[in-house]
Amino acid sequence: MTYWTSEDNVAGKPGTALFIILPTIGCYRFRIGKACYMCAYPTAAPKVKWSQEAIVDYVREALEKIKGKKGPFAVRMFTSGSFLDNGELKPETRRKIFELLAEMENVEEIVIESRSELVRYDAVKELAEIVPDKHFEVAIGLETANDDIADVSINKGNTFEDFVRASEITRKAGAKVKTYLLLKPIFLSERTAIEDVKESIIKAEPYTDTFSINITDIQKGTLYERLWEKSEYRPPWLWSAVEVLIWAKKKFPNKRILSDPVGAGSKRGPHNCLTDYDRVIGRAIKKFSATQDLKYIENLKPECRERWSYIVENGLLDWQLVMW
Amino acid sequence: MTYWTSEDNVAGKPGTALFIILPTIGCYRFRIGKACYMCAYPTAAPKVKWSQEAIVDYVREALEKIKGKKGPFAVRMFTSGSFLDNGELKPETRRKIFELLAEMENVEEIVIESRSELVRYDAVKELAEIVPDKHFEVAIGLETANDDIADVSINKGNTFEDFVRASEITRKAGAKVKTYLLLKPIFLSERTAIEDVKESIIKAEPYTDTFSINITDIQKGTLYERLWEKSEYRPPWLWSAVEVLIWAKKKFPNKRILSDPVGAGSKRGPHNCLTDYDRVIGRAIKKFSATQDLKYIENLKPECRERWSYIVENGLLDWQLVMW
Amino acid sequence: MEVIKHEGPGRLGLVRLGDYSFRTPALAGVDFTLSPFNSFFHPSEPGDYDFNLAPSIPLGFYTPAEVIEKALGRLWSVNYDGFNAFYLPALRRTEYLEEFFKIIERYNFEAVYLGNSKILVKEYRYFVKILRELRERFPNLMIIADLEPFFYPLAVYLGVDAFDTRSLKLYDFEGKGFTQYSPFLWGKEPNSLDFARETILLVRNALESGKLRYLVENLFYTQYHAGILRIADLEHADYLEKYTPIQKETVYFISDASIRRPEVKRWHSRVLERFTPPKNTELVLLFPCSAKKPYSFSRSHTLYRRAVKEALGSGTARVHELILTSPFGVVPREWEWLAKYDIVVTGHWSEEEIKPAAELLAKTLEKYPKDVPIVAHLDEAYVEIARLAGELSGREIIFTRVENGTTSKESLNSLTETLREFHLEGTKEDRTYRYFENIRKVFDFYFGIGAGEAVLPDNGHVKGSKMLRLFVENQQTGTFRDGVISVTPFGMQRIYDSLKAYWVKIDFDLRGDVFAVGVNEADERIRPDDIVGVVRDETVVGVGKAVLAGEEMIRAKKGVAVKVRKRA
Amino acid sequence: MEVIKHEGPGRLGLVRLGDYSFRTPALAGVDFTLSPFNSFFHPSEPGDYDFNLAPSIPLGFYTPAEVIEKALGRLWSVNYDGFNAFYLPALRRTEYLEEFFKIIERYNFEAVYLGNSKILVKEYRYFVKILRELRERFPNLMIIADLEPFFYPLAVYLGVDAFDTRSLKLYDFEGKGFTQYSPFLWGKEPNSLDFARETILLVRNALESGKLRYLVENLFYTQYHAGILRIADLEHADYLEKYTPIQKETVYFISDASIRRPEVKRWHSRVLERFTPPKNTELVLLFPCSAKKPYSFSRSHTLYRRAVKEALGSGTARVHELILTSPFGVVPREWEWLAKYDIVVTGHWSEEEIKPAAELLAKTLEKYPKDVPIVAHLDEAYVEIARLAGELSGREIIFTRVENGTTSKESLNSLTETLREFHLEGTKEDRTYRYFENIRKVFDFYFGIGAGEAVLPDNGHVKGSKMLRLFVENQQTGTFRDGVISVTPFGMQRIYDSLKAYWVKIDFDLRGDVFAVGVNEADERIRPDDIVGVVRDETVVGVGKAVLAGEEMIRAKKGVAVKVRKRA
Repeated sequence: MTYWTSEDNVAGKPGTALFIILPTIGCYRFRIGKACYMCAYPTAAPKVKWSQEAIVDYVREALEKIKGKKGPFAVRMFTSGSFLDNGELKPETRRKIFELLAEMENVEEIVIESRSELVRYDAVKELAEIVPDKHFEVAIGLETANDDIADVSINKGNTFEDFVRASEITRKAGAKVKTYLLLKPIFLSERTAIEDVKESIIKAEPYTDTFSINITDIQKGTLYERLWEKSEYRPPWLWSAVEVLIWAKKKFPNKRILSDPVGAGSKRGPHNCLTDYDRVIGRAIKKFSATQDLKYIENLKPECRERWSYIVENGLLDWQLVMW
Repeated sequence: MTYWTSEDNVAGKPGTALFIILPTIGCYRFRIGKACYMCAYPTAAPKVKWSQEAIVDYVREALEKIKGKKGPFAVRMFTSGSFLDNGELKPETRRKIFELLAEMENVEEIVIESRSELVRYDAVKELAEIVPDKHFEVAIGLETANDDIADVSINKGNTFEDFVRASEITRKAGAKVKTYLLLKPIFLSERTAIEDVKESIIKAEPYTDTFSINITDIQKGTLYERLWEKSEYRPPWLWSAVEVLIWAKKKFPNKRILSDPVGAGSKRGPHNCLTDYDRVIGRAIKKFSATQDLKYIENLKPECRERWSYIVENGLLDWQLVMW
Repeated sequence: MEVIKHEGPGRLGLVRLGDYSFRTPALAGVDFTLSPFNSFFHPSEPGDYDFNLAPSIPLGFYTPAEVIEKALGRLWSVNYDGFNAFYLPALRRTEYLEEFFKIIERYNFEAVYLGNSKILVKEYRYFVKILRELRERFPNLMIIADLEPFFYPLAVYLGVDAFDTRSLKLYDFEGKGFTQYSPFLWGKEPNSLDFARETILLVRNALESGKLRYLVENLFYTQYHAGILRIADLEHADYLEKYTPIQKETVYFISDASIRRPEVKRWHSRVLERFTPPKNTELVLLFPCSAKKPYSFSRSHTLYRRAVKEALGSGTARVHELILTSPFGVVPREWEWLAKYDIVVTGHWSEEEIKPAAELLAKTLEKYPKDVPIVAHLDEAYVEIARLAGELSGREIIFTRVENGTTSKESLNSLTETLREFHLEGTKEDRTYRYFENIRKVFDFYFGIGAGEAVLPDNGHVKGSKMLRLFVENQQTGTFRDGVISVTPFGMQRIYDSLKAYWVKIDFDLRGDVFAVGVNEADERIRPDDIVGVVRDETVVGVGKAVLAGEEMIRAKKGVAVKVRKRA
Repeated sequence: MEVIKHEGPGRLGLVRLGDYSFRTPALAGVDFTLSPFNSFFHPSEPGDYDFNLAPSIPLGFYTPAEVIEKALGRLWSVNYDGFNAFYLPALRRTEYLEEFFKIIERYNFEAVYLGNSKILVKEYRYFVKILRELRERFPNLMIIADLEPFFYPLAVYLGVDAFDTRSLKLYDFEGKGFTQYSPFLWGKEPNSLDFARETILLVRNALESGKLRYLVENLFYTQYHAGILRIADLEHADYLEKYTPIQKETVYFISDASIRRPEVKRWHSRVLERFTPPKNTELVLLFPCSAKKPYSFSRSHTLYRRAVKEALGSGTARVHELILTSPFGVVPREWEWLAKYDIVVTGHWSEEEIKPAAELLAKTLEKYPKDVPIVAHLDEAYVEIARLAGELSGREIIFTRVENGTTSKESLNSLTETLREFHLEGTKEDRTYRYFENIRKVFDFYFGIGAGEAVLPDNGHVKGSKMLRLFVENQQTGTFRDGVISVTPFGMQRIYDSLKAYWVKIDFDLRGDVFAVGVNEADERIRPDDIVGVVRDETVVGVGKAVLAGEEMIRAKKGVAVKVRKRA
């Protein structure tokens, strides 16, 4: 359980985001043995169950970090599950948290996360009404608009239809929709992975205010990790991320296209050839994300790019990348 | 024991040679265990000792083959040893044989063979006087003018000095000298072998009327055969023989330069690449030998010659020619 | 794909694509074109390629059951029209292979792309198992894998027909040049595709000249090579043997893996199953092998023969000789023509050579009546083999006194002295019988016990001196020359009637060769290059040379199964 | 020639010729120039070559004594002025070698051209023997042979430094292109010199990275390769071992020849000669190896440890553990850091692996007092090894009941149950003693029994946690970290005083490195890369790393013998 701040895009402008991991019990899908294949977040949920009051206190403590400081700030709350899941957070708790936020003028953007089937009109509306002049987004893990991938490669338990419904509810309730997409689920070549994100963006765009491209990094104890250990899966190339971001921003200049490449340049995270330059690219992506300015990612040095192009053009699969 | 005729040079002109192998007991060096390393002739000596009369009868029988035929004929008598060795042929027997020859007008050339230390003035003179108007040659196996090779590679038991002495005796006694040289004793590279014959010709030329270049062929039961079997020795290339003959004839146009490449084109005899053309070259050498006309060997097709040149130029040893 | 020639499961093949055809082993991108991987999730239509990969899901080798099942359901839903190549994800859970095989069968694919091959090759057992199942189930399927050139010989030997070359380029990017010693040592010049091309030509070359097994067993580039070959030899010996042609040329035993060659396995089982001692045997003699083959032509065996003759005279015709050797173990004298091999002789015998030889000898000795004495004229490790065999079989073996080698004067004397104790008398009938037996046993080797009797019964005749022609009632049954045989349709009919062996059944009029598609049934004992009888309605209508193994002829649907030599 | 680095008798060398120098292994005609063969019968003067062959007589390998003697007399008469290379005819009658060696010695040749090498290579025994004699007698002599590139790795490994390339051109004339599979398969493009050049670079490369033995043992191109390596391994194991550097990197055992590697021989003899059980041992435990090294870090060994602890508690400090493995045989727990290897695991153990392991185990068990019980927690082939060892040593071994592998619940329970029968009590002293012993044994491995005591006696001290520093009376003797050690001059002095081991004697003031020419005497146990003490007047004046083997330092006249790391 922790919170931190980071330079980021706040309601369209460069600003600072405060990330708060709420110590809830985590995703119910995980608890019933149907977790997403790439996800180990719920294993980070607290061993001891926190009382709802303690959770509110925790948020209060976190907000101290930005209190009175110069904004704009975004507050992004993650729960290793769904903010809108009553099993994780009671409606009362959610309200209290939002009331704390409503008081803070320097907070211009609020993001909560929820699985799509947990998005209910009343719950969203209630919260939206507490923070009427803030940019309030409900982030939904669509991951892909392809239902087959969602099932075979992710075990999402949701369909694109579910997402559309959740998005409509959210908007109708007065909030905005942030859509998470996963760059490179398993059983996809680098090429198909890029294709899949692009198609997903096109399909989800009417229902989306902000896209967040999540680039696979290997979490402990997951199926992704097992395949990765055996060299059957490779996290995506940073070049793929760059390609997707540029394409998306150009295609939909008015949408926010965010991405925080966790673990960029490490074996478990997105990487190119694991040289120092990988980290430079990682930082450039963050910079683009914060500013929405393509210049940060359009003029990168093409280190290792030829190899990537080759792999993408020829549709090589990850096991084909194994070398002696 | 056998006799045969063959086209050959007779006292300088093309003619026919009658070869007679006399059934004597063979070379005394062989009997005392000091045979030349390449030589197995004495193993062909008759198992039963022939009487001296029987030997004369045998010659008489052989001569029937040319009696009354049109010459010119040369009669070349080989004994698997020395004609002048009293242990092989009694003086009386030699005389009888020469008397038979003296009667034959169509015989213009007579050749006998002897180791040099067995060449005695009286013995030669006696025979020379029986055939005063015939070309009478005593053939001496010098093999090489290099005493070290004669010892190490041939086990000859004679030196160049011995040869010179024998030559002087022969000439003084009224006969001519035919000098046998061995092309490629063991422990010589192709290159050294050629060099050795050339040097030997230069050194022996003042004491020689006819050179006969004997090209090594592998005889059964010899040290040569043992080394050859293990690929440590290769009989000389026909190109080497051709090279030596051309050089010798050009250098000493007035000397007879003979060569009968026994087994040419077979593994055990001189050969190039063991193609059919090897036999063509073998026949060309015989033709040159009979006619002394260089045209027969100067215009051969250079089949396999490049390889030979390379081996000679680089002084490769025979074991280096082993291939997979 | 049609099979043209076998060497073990490896084969030279011919693939016909409309008016274009090419030989295998082959390379994608060189010999034929292959579409990129086609994702089920974002599928492509068939394109302008020789082989179009159908949409598939590239499951990992370690994919758990739950996910495999999700994928399988979807793969059954694909419209496979226009696709001729199937991407088969290699799975550790081989129980699911059958499901994929059903798809392949149902849609009649011409090629299979073996997924995860770079992972699979490190899983010795699975690599062999999966390849085998695929190969045996679909003899005409072209199997494509993606492996480095240093795996080509091994992969081809075990059944891969073609290689994808696209991933090789990654080595070029890394600046790793393939060398003869890769993956131990790399060069600096990118050369991947050239190297692959060269290698595949050489592998093809090796197949053509029957040298593939050499390459495989003598060039262990990685521990995976050694491990895979060991698994194949030990756990899939029948798979390798089944497709290994009847040995014609000398086999060179070079590495330790040589003693596990299919030819060795086959020899051992043929001695056990197809050798019976001549009926008039009253004494068994054991001799060591000689470097020269056949042994009879060697100096040592000439000396033994002389010593035996001296001691036993006419009784020699009642002696039977067995020769001990590694790794063939036991060679009955009549089969010495067939034991063509050469082995590294350093004087050091390994346990792995001694034990199997002794076991085979023990079982062979049991074929002789209990009262037939056994005399061994052996030295060194051979003695060890014989002693062990004696123990195993419970038969007493009399050893001659061998000093300074088996061919020394003393040793040969001891052989003669030892044999003098036995008073054997051989008649003229014994000699004729043995003359016939020498010929018969070779037929037994090729077709089973009784085949010799069939082509040369007691009332049969032998004509000729070098090339022997065999007759029964004035009709020729076959020929024999230095262990090389031929059989006439009449001879084959006699073999068929008495043994029911080496037949290929058809039900049409035999005109030219027999194609696989026309084979109804075939004797499963048939190996490539065997002489076989083409049978219709219990009548041998022709004799020919098998191109495929018996089992394979039945499954295969393309290509020639039997090259017919003579029609009845 | 100076030796820069060893891998077995093979070496990387540096040849200095005036201002020109080159590295070996090298090629004549590429790296240096070499005169054509110079015949004694028609000799040439020295020419403008890096190496001028003195006049010689190219006797055949099979030349009889009489002829050799004729030739020898003449060779003594040659004027060798201006010639630096000697053509040595390789002779089957090796009794004459000495005469030739005298000439080489007398005239101080820098290189020897090994005559008849293409014949010799087919004579396994003689090839190794002649090379060895030459190599050991003249460590600074460059040995030139004429062989095909596929022999380069093997020939270099056994001691050849350079190759004549002139005869290779014959392959070009024949249209035979060398391939990675030659001599089995040839290409059509002439490429002999290029191929030779490439190959020699790769061999050099292999030597540099310690991979030469791999190439040799995994690429058996011909039966001669297999035969020669087998002879070298079995009959000249000491020759190979002597120059094999102390193992630093993981050894990969790939082929059957791997189990005859010098490292394996060395390990076996070190267990026999340099391992003593801790004095407080009251129980011996036998465990199987694990794929992960060191074994302690593996899952299985963690489970064993837990079970042992559970049963014996503090008594664990009186247990001593031996791990069984192939091909190292037995690894005492303290040496697990040193047993770095990886092996093909297919589950099939050969007789050649089982027997030596059992023999070593038997001898190791004899090191423990007769009344110390032995408990084995093993399965499969390991059981066989332990049983055999039990028989051989006459020691009773108690086997736990293992089912479904040694790490199954039942098996681990059985281990605990079995151990509970023994009531061992360990004190704090036992624990400290064992902590010291863990360190000492590693020093014993490197320098002999007692070295550990010398650097860490009972009154010694250990400081640090990861990198342990060892002290005696406040003076550091060395360090220890995960089995990697270093020794200070003071520590080396203590080792020298108590063991007289691993010393190199000089009689001059030590400034930089010790050159071979300056070595008076050296411990013959020294191997390349060993830590050695430089001793002057019984005082260790420095500690360094050996470049050459001990014996070689004495004979060699050029190059660095010891790289000095620290002066006293």
